Amino acid sequence: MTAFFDRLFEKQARNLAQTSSRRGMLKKLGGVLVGASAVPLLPVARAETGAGPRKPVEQGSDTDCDYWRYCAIDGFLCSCCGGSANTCPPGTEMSPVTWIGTCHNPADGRNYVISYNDCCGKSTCGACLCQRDEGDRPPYRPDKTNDINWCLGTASASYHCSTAVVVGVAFDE
Amino acid sequence: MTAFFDRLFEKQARNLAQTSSRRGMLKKLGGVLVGASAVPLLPVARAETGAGPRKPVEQGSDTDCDYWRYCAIDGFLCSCCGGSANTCPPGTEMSPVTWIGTCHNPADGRNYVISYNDCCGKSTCGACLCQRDEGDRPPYRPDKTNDINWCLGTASASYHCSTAVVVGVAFDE
Amino acid sequence: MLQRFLMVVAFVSVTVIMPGFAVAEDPPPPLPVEPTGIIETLPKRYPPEWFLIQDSAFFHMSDGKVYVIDTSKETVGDQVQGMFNNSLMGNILQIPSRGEIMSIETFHSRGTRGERIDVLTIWDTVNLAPVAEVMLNSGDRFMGMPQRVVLHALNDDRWLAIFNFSPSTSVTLVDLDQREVINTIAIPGCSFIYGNGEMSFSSVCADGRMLSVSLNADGTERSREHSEPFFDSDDAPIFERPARVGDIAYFPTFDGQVHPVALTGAPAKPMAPWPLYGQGEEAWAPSGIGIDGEDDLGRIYFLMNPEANGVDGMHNAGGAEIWVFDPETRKRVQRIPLQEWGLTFAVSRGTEPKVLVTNPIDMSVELYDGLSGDFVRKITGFGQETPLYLWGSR
Amino acid sequence: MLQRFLMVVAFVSVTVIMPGFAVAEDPPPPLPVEPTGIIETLPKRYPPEWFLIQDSAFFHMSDGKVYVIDTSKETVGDQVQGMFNNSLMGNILQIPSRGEIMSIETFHSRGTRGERIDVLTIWDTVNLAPVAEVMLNSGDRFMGMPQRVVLHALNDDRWLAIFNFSPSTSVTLVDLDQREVINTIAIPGCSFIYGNGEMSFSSVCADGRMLSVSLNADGTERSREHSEPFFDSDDAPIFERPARVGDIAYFPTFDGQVHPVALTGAPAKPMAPWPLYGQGEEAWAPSGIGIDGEDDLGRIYFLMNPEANGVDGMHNAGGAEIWVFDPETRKRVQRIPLQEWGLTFAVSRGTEPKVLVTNPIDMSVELYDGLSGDFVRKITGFGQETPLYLWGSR
Repeated sequence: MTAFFDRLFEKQARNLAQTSSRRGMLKKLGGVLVGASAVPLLPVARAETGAGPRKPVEQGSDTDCDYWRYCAIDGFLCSCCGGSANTCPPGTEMSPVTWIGTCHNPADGRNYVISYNDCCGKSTCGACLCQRDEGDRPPYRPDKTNDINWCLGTASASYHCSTAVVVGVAFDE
Repeated sequence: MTAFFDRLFEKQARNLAQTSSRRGMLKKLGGVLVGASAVPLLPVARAETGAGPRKPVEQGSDTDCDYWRYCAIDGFLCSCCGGSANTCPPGTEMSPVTWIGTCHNPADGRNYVISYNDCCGKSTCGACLCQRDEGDRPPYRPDKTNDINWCLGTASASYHCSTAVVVGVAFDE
Repeated sequence: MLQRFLMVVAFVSVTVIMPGFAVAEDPPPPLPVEPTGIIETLPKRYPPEWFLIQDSAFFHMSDGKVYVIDTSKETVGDQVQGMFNNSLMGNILQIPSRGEIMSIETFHSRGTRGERIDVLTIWDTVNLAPVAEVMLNSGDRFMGMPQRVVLHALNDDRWLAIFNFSPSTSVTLVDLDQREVINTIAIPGCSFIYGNGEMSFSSVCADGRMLSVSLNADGTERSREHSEPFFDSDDAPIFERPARVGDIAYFPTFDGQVHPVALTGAPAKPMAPWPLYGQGEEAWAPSGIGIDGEDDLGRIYFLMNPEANGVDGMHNAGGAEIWVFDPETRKRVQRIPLQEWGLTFAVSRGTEPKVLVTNPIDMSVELYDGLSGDFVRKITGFGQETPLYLWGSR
Repeated sequence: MLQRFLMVVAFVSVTVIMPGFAVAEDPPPPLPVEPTGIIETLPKRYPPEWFLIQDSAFFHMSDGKVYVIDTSKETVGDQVQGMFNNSLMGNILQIPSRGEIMSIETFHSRGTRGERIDVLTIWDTVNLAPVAEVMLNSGDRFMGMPQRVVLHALNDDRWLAIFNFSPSTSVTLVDLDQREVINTIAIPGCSFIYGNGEMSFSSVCADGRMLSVSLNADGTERSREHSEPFFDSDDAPIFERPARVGDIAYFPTFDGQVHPVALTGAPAKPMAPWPLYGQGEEAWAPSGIGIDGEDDLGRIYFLMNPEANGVDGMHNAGGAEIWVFDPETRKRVQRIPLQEWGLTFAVSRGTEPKVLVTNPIDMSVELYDGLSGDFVRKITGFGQETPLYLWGSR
């Protein structure tokens, strides 16, 4: 998953072969209105907790663009900015309005609903730009677009970075 | 005359040999208070005009950092920003407060007093960064420093680019 | 030390730079004292070879810049005509009849925090200076990737229509003579502004229909009408960015089709789609940011990606070629293979169209000849960070 | 299409990423629903290996950034602790006793135009959020390359002294408990602020003297005194940026000497200079922006350029090595050859000092061991544009 902006920082490789596959585009997160503690509007099954001896599993690094939760993300990863996959860096504000994606967790075989809450109020973090447009639609589908600045409903419109919060298990389609 | 910022745009050459000679540092212009039409405070002989059949001569390109007038400049060349060596780009304001340098014009063998008026009111032009610190002193010598933002006395403190205006022939020292 | 330095310069100059010139021999008259305070101006109508390069500065969004560039020139000094700022992912629209450039932007009183102000800043093209400002309702304006369909002039260029997304959608009308907002029209479920005559506009809706709103002389709404659905935004989405020739907008689709929509002043009328590639040809698809264009010869342009067709998530990746079509014959009349890769392009006006393309690999812009498809030159080093959107001057 | 994509992912995942895991076999419990709205915090006292990286964003000055970086870590995700903005070539000062970082900055109401506001923004180190703002007289503050001698805490960290340059020079005192300006003291002909006890400060003057101003308990001026001249600002200038150990500031000169100046709370007392290089050694000279540092072992550091000594205009070019001296013995105790080139450096606190250096060739920062001189690691890709000034955390 190679965002073209990575090229700004590693300009060595310039041949088309290396640049023509799955190049990302920079944009911000999109989505449906989800209050910070509201029930998401998409079909979601609340995950059970403490259901047996085995523990919930994930794997991979949350600073890698390939990380499973980032399937529909588009922005700077908060985990490279002083936050984590689901928390904001110090001094920012998490947007209550988000764009929702459905990502597959290969470690347990389930699909999860991921809320891509932006962290706002400081200028762009600038680290770990990650773009994966899976399921993205143009802004005429506000519930499915990540082409716009989702620092909506926050004190500041300044976009800093993006999180990927697990908000539930997705129903099978 | 290689400003280190050039490296941001041409990162190929990285060996120390190429980077250790006359590397410039980015800063802004400095100087003494000179009103837009005031007599400069440094020793200056007003240039005569129309003194004979031959015409005043200069040579070189005013978009090259090596251009003779830029001996004490430090900033983005207005001639690369929609202005020229002695005019500001559209929509900017020329600072009346300047830092003065004395540069040698090889085309006529004379030393000239050059006023480095900044153009202000838009953010940095970003083109043709040129740094030549000849005669520069730390800001404890305000009349000789180019280490500070000389967008003073302008409506906006935003630095855009720098000019190099001939304001007279320098007396011999 | 200064004196010593000057002597060195003089020595070098005389012997290297001016080998034939000796200071002692009858020097020319000295250079005259030059005036200070002179500010350059630009022609009211920019030549066709000038482009507006919208550098949204993705890493420094509050310091976005729009460069005015003469693409016919060889050097940065000759290319750069001027610049103005555009803050926080704004949108612009040049209106040549007014000699003005509209610029929607957002400020906070403390840069990235504090009170938010959304404004329309109006720049005059001669002085590239702000001549007016119209305050907008804070928090309404569309803030996203630059688009051609966010700002639109109506009513003989007397009104500016501004698309809002908060995320509820509406269109604000500004009277450009009076410099004031005259109305805001809700367009629930629909987005963007597609010119549809002087006194109406259309929008594209999530349910696959076009909405058309007609206006009274005072800017109030006269009527609105929805077309039949003509696409499926889940399974067969169109891009919101059409090429436009005359009364027809050509909306490309994620899977390489084109949906023409007639916008004649009457309610928008979607027409039968046609494919951008022939049977048996490689199935490319449009991809990128500024993927759409047209020229004064009536041809339409799309930025095409060889791998995007049928692959989810590839629609913004950019493309390897620009394809040019005659929309009447539905034939591809030109392929423009790009030097490296393209993210965004714009086509100049006139009968010898040039195509300027953002190369996202090195963030330069590259000029191509729209008739021959030939690469002309790379333009870079003018101060740009991320030239996300390009505009041929009007 | 989404479904198809998910199936592809699942296939790839199971067979490649999780070869030993089969979905059908007794899956683990699902991941719990995670809370939203959580904001990270930082320790009140930053560890010694943390640095503040002041990225003045020379190409986007209104969007300057200060990154808090843990230099002991290997990856960007572990290194970046947070960031705050600093607009238009501001200056910062961390005051650990207050758990605050002072930030002087400038805003215009329309980004690059409109009303100008100069403020002291006070950030708390735990939340990296602004906790207070003190309005300053517009247009007074020093706006230039970042410096260590622009902001200084006085009176047991109750006051902040701010150097002004408009271009007339003065020092503004802010009461940090009351969050208000209490006085502005003119220092004509002199510049910058050198700590000199809790209730006085010194400045360096164009005529080669030091000015010392002592203060009353209410912030008014008690007395001032000038030293004898000790340098020639035309022909033998000093840098305004001294290394500092205890009561002595070591001002380097353009030609590779050091002028110690005693700042004991009494009027500043210049002492005899000594050379940074021995007889017969290469005549290097300090050069760069952040050229000065010291450690808790009492050693002083200078960024040295092999070609700057005696060459007009080379004093800001940066250097190839950092030299470390024992100021008591006046001996060089360490050379730190840089990987490529250095523009600015800072030394961490503690008995195992680390040295962080801006490499202006690729705009990364590089960490060196202050005791061994060894290169430790390069830190880059954290979003920086031009990391012009570095600060060891306090």
